[in-house]
Amino acid sequence: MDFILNEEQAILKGSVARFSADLRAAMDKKTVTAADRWGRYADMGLLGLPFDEDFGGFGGGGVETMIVAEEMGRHLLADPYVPVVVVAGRLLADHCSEEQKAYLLPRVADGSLIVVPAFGEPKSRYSLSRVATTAVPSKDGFVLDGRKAVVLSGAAANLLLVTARLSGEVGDEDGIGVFLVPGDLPGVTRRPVLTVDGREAAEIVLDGVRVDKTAALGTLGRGGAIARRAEEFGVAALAGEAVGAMSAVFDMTVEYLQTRRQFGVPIGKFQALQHRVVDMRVALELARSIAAGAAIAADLDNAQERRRIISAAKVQVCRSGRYIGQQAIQLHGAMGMTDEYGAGRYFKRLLVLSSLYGDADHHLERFVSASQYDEGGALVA
Amino acid sequence: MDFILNEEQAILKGSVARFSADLRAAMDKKTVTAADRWGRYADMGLLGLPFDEDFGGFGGGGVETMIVAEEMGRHLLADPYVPVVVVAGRLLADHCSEEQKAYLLPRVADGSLIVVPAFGEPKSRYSLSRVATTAVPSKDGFVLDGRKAVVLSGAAANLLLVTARLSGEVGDEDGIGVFLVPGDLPGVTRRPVLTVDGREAAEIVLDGVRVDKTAALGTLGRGGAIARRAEEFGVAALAGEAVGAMSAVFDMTVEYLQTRRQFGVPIGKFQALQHRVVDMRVALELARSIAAGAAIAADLDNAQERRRIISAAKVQVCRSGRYIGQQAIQLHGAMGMTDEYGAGRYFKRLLVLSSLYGDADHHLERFVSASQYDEGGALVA
Amino acid sequence: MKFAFSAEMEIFRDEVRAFIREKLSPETRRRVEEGRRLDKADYVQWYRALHAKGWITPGWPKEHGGTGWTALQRYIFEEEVALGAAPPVTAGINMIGPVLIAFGTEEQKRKYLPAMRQGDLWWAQGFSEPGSGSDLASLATRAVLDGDAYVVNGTKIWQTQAHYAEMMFALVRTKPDVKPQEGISMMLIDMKSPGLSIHHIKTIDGGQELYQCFFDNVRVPVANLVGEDGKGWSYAKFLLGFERHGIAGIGLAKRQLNRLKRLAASETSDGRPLIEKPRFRDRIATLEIELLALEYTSIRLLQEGEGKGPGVESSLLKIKGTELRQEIFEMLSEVVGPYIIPYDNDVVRSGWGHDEPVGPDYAATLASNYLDSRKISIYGGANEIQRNVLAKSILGL
Amino acid sequence: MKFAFSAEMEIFRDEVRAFIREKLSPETRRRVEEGRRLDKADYVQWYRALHAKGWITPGWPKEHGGTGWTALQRYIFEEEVALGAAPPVTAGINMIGPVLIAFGTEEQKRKYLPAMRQGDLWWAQGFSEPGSGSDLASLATRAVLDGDAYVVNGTKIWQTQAHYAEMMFALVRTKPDVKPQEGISMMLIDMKSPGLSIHHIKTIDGGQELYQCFFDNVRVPVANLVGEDGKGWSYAKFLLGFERHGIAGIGLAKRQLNRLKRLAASETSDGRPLIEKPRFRDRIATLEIELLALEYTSIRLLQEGEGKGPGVESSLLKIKGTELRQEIFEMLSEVVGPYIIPYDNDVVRSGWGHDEPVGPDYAATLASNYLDSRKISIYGGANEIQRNVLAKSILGL
Repeated sequence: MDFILNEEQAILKGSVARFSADLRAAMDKKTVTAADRWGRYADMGLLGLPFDEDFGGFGGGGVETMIVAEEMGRHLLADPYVPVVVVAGRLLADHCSEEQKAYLLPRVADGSLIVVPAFGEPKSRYSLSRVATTAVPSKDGFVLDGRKAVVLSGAAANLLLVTARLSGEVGDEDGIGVFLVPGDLPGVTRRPVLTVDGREAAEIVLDGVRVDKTAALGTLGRGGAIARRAEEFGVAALAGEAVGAMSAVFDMTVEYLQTRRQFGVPIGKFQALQHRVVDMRVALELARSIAAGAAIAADLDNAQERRRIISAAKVQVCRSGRYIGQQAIQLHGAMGMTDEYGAGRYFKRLLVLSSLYGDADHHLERFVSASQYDEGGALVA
Repeated sequence: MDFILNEEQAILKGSVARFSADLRAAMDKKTVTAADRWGRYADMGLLGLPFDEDFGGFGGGGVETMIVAEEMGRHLLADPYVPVVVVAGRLLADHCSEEQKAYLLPRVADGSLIVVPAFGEPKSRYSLSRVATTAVPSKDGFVLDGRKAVVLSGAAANLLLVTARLSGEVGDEDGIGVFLVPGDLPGVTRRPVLTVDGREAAEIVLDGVRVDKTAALGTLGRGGAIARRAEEFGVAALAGEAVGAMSAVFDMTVEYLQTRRQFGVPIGKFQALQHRVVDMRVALELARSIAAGAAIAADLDNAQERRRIISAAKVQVCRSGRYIGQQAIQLHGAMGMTDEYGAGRYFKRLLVLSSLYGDADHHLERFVSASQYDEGGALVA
Repeated sequence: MKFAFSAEMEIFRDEVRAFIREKLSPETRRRVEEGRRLDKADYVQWYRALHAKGWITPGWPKEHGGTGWTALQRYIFEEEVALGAAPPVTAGINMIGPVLIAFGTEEQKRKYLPAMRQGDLWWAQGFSEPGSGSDLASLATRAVLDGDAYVVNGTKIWQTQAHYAEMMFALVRTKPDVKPQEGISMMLIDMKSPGLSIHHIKTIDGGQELYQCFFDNVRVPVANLVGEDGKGWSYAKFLLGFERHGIAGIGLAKRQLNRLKRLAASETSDGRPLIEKPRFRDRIATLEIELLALEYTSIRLLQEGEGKGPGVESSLLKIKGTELRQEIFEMLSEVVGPYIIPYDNDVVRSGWGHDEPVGPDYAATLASNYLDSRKISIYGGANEIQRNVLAKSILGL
Repeated sequence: MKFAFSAEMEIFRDEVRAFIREKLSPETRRRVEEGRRLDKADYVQWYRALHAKGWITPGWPKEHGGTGWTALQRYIFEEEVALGAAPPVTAGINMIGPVLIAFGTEEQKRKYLPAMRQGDLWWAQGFSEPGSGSDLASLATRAVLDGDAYVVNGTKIWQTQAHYAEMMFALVRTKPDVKPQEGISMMLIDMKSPGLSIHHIKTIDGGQELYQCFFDNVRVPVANLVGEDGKGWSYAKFLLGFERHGIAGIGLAKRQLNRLKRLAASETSDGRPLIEKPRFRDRIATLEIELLALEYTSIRLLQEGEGKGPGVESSLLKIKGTELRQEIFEMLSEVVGPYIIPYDNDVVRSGWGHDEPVGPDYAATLASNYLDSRKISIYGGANEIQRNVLAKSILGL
């Protein structure tokens, strides 16, 4: 493994870091709207990052999107970069027709089109194959019926990537399609809800929604695998975002321990708190390394190895994130419980990130199933 | 729950504590043999503790045997009290004929007869129903063939309580018998091995061993349940023994922290070590309480409730014991790694106790299966 | 040693349970069970009921309206109150009440104790300051004698429900030139005093419970001094060390663990009840075992300490009790899967009303409860301080 | 950032692997894999092979026989050596070697370095004393100059394999009246010196590795002083801070985790392979994930630090690496069920020989390995000290 950024990546990291810090400052001054922010991402070229140059992009891979996500996490930028650019963006780039790509990708890249994955359902938990929403073939295309749950930025999106079942039973791996559904199509009802980290999600009802044939992306019936592959890119990026958030709240905690005085000394002088900070730092470094590993692995062709590393990263990031977030609050004392102080905002973001695209238990299961060994204990490829 | 010892129990505890301390001192001076020690237990009346007065006993229950076991644990008395008196003793008292009891129990109580359970087999792990040893009915009784594994004091014992299969497959709950087998019977081969805590166990081969009809104890075919019930008494007593050992090694660690000086102060002045000691104390108190609960529960008629509490106790005691033992070594530093210093001896005893009669994973399984809930979350009796 | 409590204790438990079932408003019970925030009315209704029964001040001496219960009875009472989803008793009753009984003037007793017994008088606690948290002895709020009153200047922070409080019991510095602990006095301050203002502090769960209080030349009559001038520190220690039989929060933990099991039976994963998944079931079982061990520890220490008053064991129970409850709340934040993400502060307070719930209706409060749970290892003496206290008693260094 | 190492590095890895496969005695390999104790012959055979290949002192400057490898090559080498079940290199080569190269006299270099490169010269480390463990600066062993020699009195403890050692590098106090650190010198002591006696210390696993050394007027020639009198403390810091690329023990952890999985596949529970039980499998998976994260951390910190020398990161790697390996050894103590209980010290050393094994043959060393594993968080700077060091670098307080 080579963890050193190449020159282009290092330049990207530097410019995204400056960009994100500036954007945070503007948000704190309330001088930018969500639309302004999205426009700035577009201007920076970040929204087309994973696309080919032909489509207004830069051909970035897992490492590049992780770099962006990490800085967003560090500065708590409240924008749906990962769902739109990484998950939906990669899915579109990999499964649209050339014609669709020519239309869609430049619009995602310039910020005029917000497209989000709508894979989850009220009873699906984190499974992408427990799809009860149905897609019934019609003369010109398909009719979609069902419900989609906790769709991040689902109300703001112009386009939804909806998984729906063409055949088989709920839970079957096969028989699922991915459909492009404009958010304002007749029969689409979107109910916006706030999220615990102050963003927006939507519960979506699809009631006899008619889409044409070209709305079905990729190999028909393989939608579970298609969604899962796109979500893998998302998990790898999220892991980076979580590392950014952990890193920021860790720094904040260190500074608090250096400056908060009790009993005549900075409280960072107390050995029990010192050792806690060390354990937080260990948790942070483990998460940082494996998130980087996941970003690299996201582009691997070997599906088993890729899944194994990405799921390992999510497990570690969930655990490190819980620990670092909880200890950050604890070490800030009562101050950590106040909304005004920033630690709590990172804590809430980390809570969302620990659930999004599968929690630690879910990914532990995926890790185990991707880890098959021979009798000598060697990983079977 | 009432955790206060009654007057008789308090007197028993006091006299066993003095007795155990004296015996430990004699052992340290090497002035007593194993046979001497066993004789002293008999003289104290401890070997007949659970038996009715008619048979030379005191009618003691789970609490009384826990009291004895705890003091033995505290002073690291290396005698097979729990296997002989608690597990085998209770099994004999509950399942022998009156005639057998009249012969056997007074002899166990006076120390002239050492009888031990031989339930485990090379492939049985902690299950009492994975019995591959066979008992084939013959004209006068049964012929036993098979192997018994890690039988504590199996080489020293006069009598073995052997589980053997009468019918069914390995793993079946039914079809198992418990047989009284004299250790010197033709066909019985005993291979003694040392144990990690410096005691003795035996691997036993039964090769065409002929026993008569009266050797079969209790309801024929229900040997799995019979052995399990006896082992429950053993687990409850072991939990007490482990608490005694934890308690002693905890005290030893506290004293070390108070007296060992580095950097000009007793090392117990360092906050990180102080907090470690607190966590050890918490682990100890949890183990102590639930071990007491298990001792009380050992005499309950409600099998589900009994099993639930006893298995919970073993899980907690295993976890507390590992933690306290490991931290005791760590806080003693290099000194903790030396055989001469006592912490390591407690550590090794705790290792044995964590395995004996089922480890934490095994009892977690039993706890879960004994905990069935209704939809409101209430325990279903 | 015996399994189960005595028959008298079981009769007593049944009596407490029946009382709660009968007298606690079903609406309040539902709110507590669902993890919603309470209004003042929820508390008042319950306090009135407790007062009518004579059960509102069980910890006070009998002659001042206490119940005369044994420590075990108080433990059972507190467990049942928590299991029955009743609101907690105000801090005033368990904190300043015993102090006034022990050290207050006759006038103070006459004026405050009966009102507290009726559940009408709400107190704010005025100990912490922005610069004085764990290190309370460094507090800087000053009180200068001026005729028949002290003039108080400074600020106090982390008052729970100060907007309901009529009075505050506060620690203030009356002597600047002595050892820090010796210059502190305790006084009773009318929350409507001129110059006293309160400022709401929003918490991470969106809650409205916490306040900061500012004192700008607030005049406090000399008659409101508790005990002697300069002895406030010892009264505070008396108050903080006051017997807390339920400090491990066994009843609270049991109620949340039952909630967790109920939700895990209702939620599905890959089409099976989540509670049947070995991974999730094992984690619950581990919590159950620790809770059982902690429950037995609570009862055992109580029985061993009967008549001796509280020891450092309360630190042990606080540490393990809070950590265990936090683990339960953490699992509660995982049980509903992605439905932990939606969050509406109004719904946390009042439920979905006529709207269709987003996800299962029980999901709406889980994130709030998880966030809020992080405070329990901080408030009432942070667990780090509790560990210091316990270490000192073990090591004596 | 790229998946996998460069092709050159993979070729290098293959070369190392082939070398180990070819040159390491199969008997030694088997002993290491089975967790048995090694004899001196095991080490000597391997050191000779390393010497012949020129790979015995990779960390030394090239002109003194170093390999000139990059940090990553050294990491790969150390990982392969551990995975390949080769014995570790002696403390002398990685500790006193670099000190002599940097601060030794020409005569010392001539006398000791070639012998060390041949794997013939064994060193004992003489730092700790019974009263000076973590607080090394308090050491009390004295050396008084008497003509052309220092006369040494006192005792040193925790020497590993002192019975094999020809020499000791020791810290002794030569100046009693200055600041503790400033009065310490480093000297090279012949283990056969009159007045030097060694005493075996038995460890909890029954091992024979540790010793205490006593000095009764031991004469040490002035020529054996390292560097300047009174500068021993700074040489010790130089030595302890010397680059340790493999400090996380990734190769060791991987080998033990593979052993655990192999045994868990071989053992059965209720008739099924233990590794298929979700409870046991999940615990292994958790260790695997942490090991993967730690492996990546080792490599990342190495790459980030290339050319900068070791930082406080080595403390981080030591802490997590030792704790993780201890967890693996703890699971290894559970994998064979009741067969963790039998224990024969001779069998731990030499195997069952012609006897039929008691239980599975792989069970005999597991208890010994578990007991022995407790030392890794104590030796080489206890993890508490590592945490102090790391905290200081983070907080700067």
